[in-house]
Amino acid sequence: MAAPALFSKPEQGRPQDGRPYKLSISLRNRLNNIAARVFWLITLIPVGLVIAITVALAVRSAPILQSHSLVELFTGTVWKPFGGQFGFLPFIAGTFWVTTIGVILAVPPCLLTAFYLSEYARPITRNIMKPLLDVLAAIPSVVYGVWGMLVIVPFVQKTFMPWMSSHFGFIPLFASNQPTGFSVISGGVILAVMIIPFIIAIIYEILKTVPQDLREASLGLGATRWETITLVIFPKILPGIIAAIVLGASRALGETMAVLMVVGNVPQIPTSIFDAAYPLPALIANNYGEMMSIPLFDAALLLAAFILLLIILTFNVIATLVLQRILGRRGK
Amino acid sequence: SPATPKDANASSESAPTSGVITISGAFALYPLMTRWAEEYAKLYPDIQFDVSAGGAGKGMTDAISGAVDIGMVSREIKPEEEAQGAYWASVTKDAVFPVVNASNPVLSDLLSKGVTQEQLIKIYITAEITTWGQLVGKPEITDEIHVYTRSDAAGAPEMWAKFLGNKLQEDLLGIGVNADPGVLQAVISDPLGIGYNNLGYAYDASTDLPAAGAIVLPIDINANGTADPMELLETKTEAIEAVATNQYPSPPARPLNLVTKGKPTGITQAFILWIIKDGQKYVSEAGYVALTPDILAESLKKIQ
Amino acid sequence: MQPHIQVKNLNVHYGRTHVLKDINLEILPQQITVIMGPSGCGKTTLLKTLNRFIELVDGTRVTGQILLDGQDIYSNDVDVTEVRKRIGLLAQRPQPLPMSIAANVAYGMQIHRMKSNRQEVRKSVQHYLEVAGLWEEVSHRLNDPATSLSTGQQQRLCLARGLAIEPEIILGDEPTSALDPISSQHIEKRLLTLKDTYTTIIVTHTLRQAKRLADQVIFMYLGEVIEAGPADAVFNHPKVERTQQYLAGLF
Amino acid sequence: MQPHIQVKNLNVHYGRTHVLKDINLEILPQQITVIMGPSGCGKTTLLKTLNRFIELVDGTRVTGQILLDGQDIYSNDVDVTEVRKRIGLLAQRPQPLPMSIAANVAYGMQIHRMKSNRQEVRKSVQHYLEVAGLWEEVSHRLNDPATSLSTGQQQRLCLARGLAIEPEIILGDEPTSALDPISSQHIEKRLLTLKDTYTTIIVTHTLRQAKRLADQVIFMYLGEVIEAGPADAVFNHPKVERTQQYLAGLF
Amino acid sequence: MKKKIHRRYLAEFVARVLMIGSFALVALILGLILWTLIQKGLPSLTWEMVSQTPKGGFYLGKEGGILNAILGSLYMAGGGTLIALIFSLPIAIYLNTYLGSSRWGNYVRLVLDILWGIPSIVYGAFGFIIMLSMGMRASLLGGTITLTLLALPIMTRAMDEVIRRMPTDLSEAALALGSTRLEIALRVTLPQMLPGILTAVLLAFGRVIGDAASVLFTAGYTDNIPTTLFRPVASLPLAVFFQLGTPFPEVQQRAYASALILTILVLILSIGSRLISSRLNKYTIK
Ligand SMILES: Nc1ncnc2c1ncn2[C@@H]1O[C@H](COP(=O)(O)OP(=O)(O)OP(=O)(O)O)[C@@H](O)[C@H]1O
Ligand SMILES: Nc1ncnc2c1ncn2[C@@H]1O[C@H](COP(=O)(O)OP(=O)(O)OP(=O)(O)O)[C@@H](O)[C@H]1O
Ligand SMILES: [Mg+2]
Ligand SMILES: [Mg+2]
Repeated sequence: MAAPALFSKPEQGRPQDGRPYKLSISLRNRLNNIAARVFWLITLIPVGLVIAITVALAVRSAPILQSHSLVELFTGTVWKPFGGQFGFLPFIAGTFWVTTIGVILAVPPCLLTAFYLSEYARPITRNIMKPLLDVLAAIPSVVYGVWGMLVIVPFVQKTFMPWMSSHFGFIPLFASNQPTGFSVISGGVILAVMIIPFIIAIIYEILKTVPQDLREASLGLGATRWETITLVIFPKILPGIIAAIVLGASRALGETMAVLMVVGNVPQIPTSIFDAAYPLPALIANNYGEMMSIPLFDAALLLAAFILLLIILTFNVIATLVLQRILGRRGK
Repeated sequence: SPATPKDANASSESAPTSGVITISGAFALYPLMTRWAEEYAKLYPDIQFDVSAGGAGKGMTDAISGAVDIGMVSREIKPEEEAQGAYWASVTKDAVFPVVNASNPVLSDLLSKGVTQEQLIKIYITAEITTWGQLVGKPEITDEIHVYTRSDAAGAPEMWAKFLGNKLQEDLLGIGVNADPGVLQAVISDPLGIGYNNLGYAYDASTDLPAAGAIVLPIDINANGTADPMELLETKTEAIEAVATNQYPSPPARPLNLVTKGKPTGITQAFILWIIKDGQKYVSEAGYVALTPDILAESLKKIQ
Repeated sequence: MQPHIQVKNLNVHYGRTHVLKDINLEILPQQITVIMGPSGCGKTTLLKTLNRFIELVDGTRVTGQILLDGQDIYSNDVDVTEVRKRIGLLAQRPQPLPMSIAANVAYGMQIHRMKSNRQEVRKSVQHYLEVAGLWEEVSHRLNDPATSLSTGQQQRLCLARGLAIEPEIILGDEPTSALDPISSQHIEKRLLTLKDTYTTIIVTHTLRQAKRLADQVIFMYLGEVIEAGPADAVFNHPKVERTQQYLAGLF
Repeated sequence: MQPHIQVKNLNVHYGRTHVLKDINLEILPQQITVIMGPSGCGKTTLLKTLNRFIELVDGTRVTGQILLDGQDIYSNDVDVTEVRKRIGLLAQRPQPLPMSIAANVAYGMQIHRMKSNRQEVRKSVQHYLEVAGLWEEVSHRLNDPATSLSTGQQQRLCLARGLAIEPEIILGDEPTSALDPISSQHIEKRLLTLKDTYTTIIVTHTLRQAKRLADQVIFMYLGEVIEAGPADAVFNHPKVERTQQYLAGLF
Repeated sequence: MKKKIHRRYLAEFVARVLMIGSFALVALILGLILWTLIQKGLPSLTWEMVSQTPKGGFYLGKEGGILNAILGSLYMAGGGTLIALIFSLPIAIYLNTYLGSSRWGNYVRLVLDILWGIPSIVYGAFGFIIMLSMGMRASLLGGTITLTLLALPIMTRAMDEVIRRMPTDLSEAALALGSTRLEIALRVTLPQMLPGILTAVLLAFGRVIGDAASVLFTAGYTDNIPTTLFRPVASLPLAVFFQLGTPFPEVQQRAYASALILTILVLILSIGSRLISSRLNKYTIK
């Protein structure tokens, strides 16, 4: 029997021993290979974009790097650009505080809500909730900001802060040095609210990819749903959960308008959650109008963007390493 | 088909009467500009306008970089900007007023005495006055002053800082709140708050009184220890009057400017001229302060 | 003898498909009941109804009663978890949990806190792996992921895991379908020894296996129970023509 | 006869585990080769090596050669898709694709553009469902999702789907394990009729099935081929002791 | 068999309470925000709002609507999302179907995560610089491209995380039939993961239709209805932003009405597309 060659040769397209005509495998493969190449090229777009943005930011922030030392920029605490003082530490600290609080506040309810929606809720609850989450992800930041000013800031100022500082005021973290409600905690709450729809939606979809058989395997052994979630489903999708949280946190790092409307924008290093702070994106947004008209100021703001980029990069690399750690340990 | 000007006073006859004018910049001028644009488009239907807000700095940047034809700038033009080709004309006037909460603990003292520029400096720049008691000379009142300032770079804080001893916005103390409505909102909801707002925000256009929940703090301009009637700007009308007649100090009062890259030409020039001449009649209707004739004349000279 | 499980007028619909029709059954304790019937006749559905797995499938409708020691397991105040612990189901498609081999077996014991210390758990894991005839093959790699087992090994693992929670009733959905005859027989022997402690229901396609195991036999066809009774009677003197044909059709 | 597939010095490792050891085989065309051996001995692994599925598992290492008509299928310039089309694998666990029952069968025909119009595709779908003995059960619900089938039905669906791409070589990994005897026999008959067109390799645990089908038999044990040869010889005069034991162990 | 008090059931109970609690919390916050919008925006939500462009006195509290912004947003966000989809689907597929867990794949993921974290204002400024250097002015085209870049990372990563978890059995089943990877991607992965992909698209759409900062730089604003790709174009978030920034309470109310319109748009789109997908969804493997 003269079998057709395995190698992709053009003759493959011809009808063989009376069998019906087929599209030659080599053609389909060529399509597949072309697709692979095109897809690969497309992945270059985001890579190129990041490189372009990095280079652009680096070039445009170069002037300030020439006139000020890195140490001075990163450890300085005074921000008087027109007085020639560019201390970025308060902004870095502000970014760190607000994002951390936002993520800490967002993650537990997100996880629980996603689990609830996917494992417990009736279909009708799900079908109502999902479009609402889409909507929540779409509301403009300014609206969140205004909402924060109308609801969160007064709540923090009049209810939450007095209560906390009268009970826990001795802890510096809860001291009320700046009793206006425009604070790290208000910014954190707004951020949490803003990233919630993203985290829930992604975790929910990941939960949906867990095969039903797996749930049945656990439930069949008499496990409760909660045990099934914590012992079987959670470990299985942990990488996905971490990815979802990292995505949420990245979003939080970059969120601008809503935060800046409630966070107080005082270039200081906060020591309490009721202190005002000044995150990097807020710095950029507050002054973007003045960008480009004054060269050194322009460079300083783009340096802020550059620093933010570095923070996001560091954060993501750490998250990736942690993830690999977890996966590695599990592999054993 | 070239449109025939319906207005006999139409400026330069040779100017083309069709095209697109793009404008961006200060929020303070945005509502008025859309009004001007509409009126002008009624005269010259073939001229189209793209008007966008975004802040004074954005207007300046856009104008200098040629991204728009006209930038709206609600502050003074800096030398660096002039060096980059910024060319401007003043078209109307605005002013910044200090505001406090209507249930301020020492409200009656404040209204009777007013605050001096000196005291404001001690609140906003040097932090020597930190309680309302200190401010009105009643040390037994220890309520802290909650100072609010603008977080975004804009004309109002710049003028306010300039008023407080020729300082810069970065020297102003206080919690930074975004935009005029933000500062107003912060003051309205905080009985111990003090802030500053542009004319249109400090006063409510429909009632002629200060915005609900807020009080415009009289500035003791002549530093005689009492708020004289002309310093006590209880209605918007009075405030406009004080600003228009230069009784209210400048800064914090200042002209609002239109910036072009180099001296305007063609339809842009024609439009700005129209604003300076015929456009002025819409200024007070929209709640802005008209310029004094001498400044208007100066603007006219710069553009023509 | 008091029946351990009573099924009364059971009807199950998947959406519009009527899958189980008017099932009435009595499952006797300490006996092995074998369910037979052509592929697609509703055997798995019946087993899933017995431990309330059926309600996990969207769009199913169950009517009728299933009484476990006289209590309706579908009544509202019944605790599903408890039902599932008492009625252990060995699924047709073995599905290892995403953990190590040992942890798979220990899983049930741990959630039910059946063992007081690790030592005991370890002993039990070994015991049940031996019962399932898997111990020798995996004793040196207990910490490997359970997914790295062959299909037949996974099936035995699921058996070990299911027996480890010491259910009262074991539902086995073709528990030896992926096994070679020697492993199968090992398990059959175990099932026979365990018979006195458990009530066992097994689905199988192998007539020989059925004959070796069955005390009671249930024949299903197109969603109906067409014949049920003691093994001897059903195998040797089937009353219903279908059953006769089915039995004859083998070999 | 020229062997259709030649396996030379094949060794497969999963990580550190040595799963297939020095396998040497010749698979003859137009014959049914049956692979037998205890659970976990490496049968699935061997089949997966034959159609290069093994490389989808992380951390596997394959050495040795597998020649299909004299060509090494692991050589670099070989087109894997072509290999997999020519060597169809029916997996041990039936896995329906996320589409309707009919679409599952049509899928292969469509991607390979084997039919020129819908009419023909529909006819072929019916044909192969009949071959797998599933047509009657599903003809009224061809557009239902394939997941709504019972396990045995899914297995037959996968069989229909696998035959529909008309591979040269069929690898069947216990293709009737979830089926009742009547359905199994239906499929066995088909395999026997198709024998002249295809080269068939079947893994089975049922000795009777093996005897009914096999032209050639391969016995595996702990990753090694311990005996291979014509069915008659191996079943009736096994040379190796293990094989004798294994055959004797069955009843 | 009756429910008993037991540590395990207590844990289950507590967990359930916590879950329902946080669900209620999330729903409450959601409701609160929507309620604020409805309460403040509904009174000024008129047919005029959605059917007309702003007249000159619109920002002074006079007549007109925001049709320009509604259309502009739909053009830009719709276009941006579609273009982003054209790119992100291949990337997500490439990362999973073709690459598996390779190093390059992880770099691309890292890069996407970084892009996702960059504030939109930086995209705006970046786009602005580029447009300036090319002599372009703020325009529909510029805005659409910027929104595409903004949508790309979240859409791709969200899809990627979902597709990543597709059971390998499924792709193996298709591979065994001689499918190429492209065929698996198009005919198996896409249908199976459709709900997840849809969620990713909707999340990205929401993100870009609600973003003000990037379009402020690149699309500008105008009171006219967009006619060509090269003129500035209005957008809803900027309309909200500008209206909130005016001193007139009635105009500020309109800002809420505008936000409400945006919300309703997204809601309609979300419900509609989810309905369609649940139709197609019947075949997914659970
Ligand atoms: N991914 C893997 N990693 C490590 N070991 C594996 C992996 N897959 C299979 N094995 C081991 O390789 C051996 C052979 O597995 P294989 O699946 O080929 O067995 P089999 O003969 O098909 O058995 P069965 O009849 O139970 O299906 C088994 O011992 C199994 O535990
Ligand atoms: N989710 C479902 N939706 C609709 N029909 C279903 C569903 N699951 C099963 N069915 C149908 O119900 C019938 C009974 O299925 P069941 O799985 O109980 O059969 P079975 O007797 O276990 O068969 P097998 O021996 O093949 O496993 C079958 O015809 C099947 O197609
Ligand atoms: Mg079944
Ligand atoms: Mg196997």
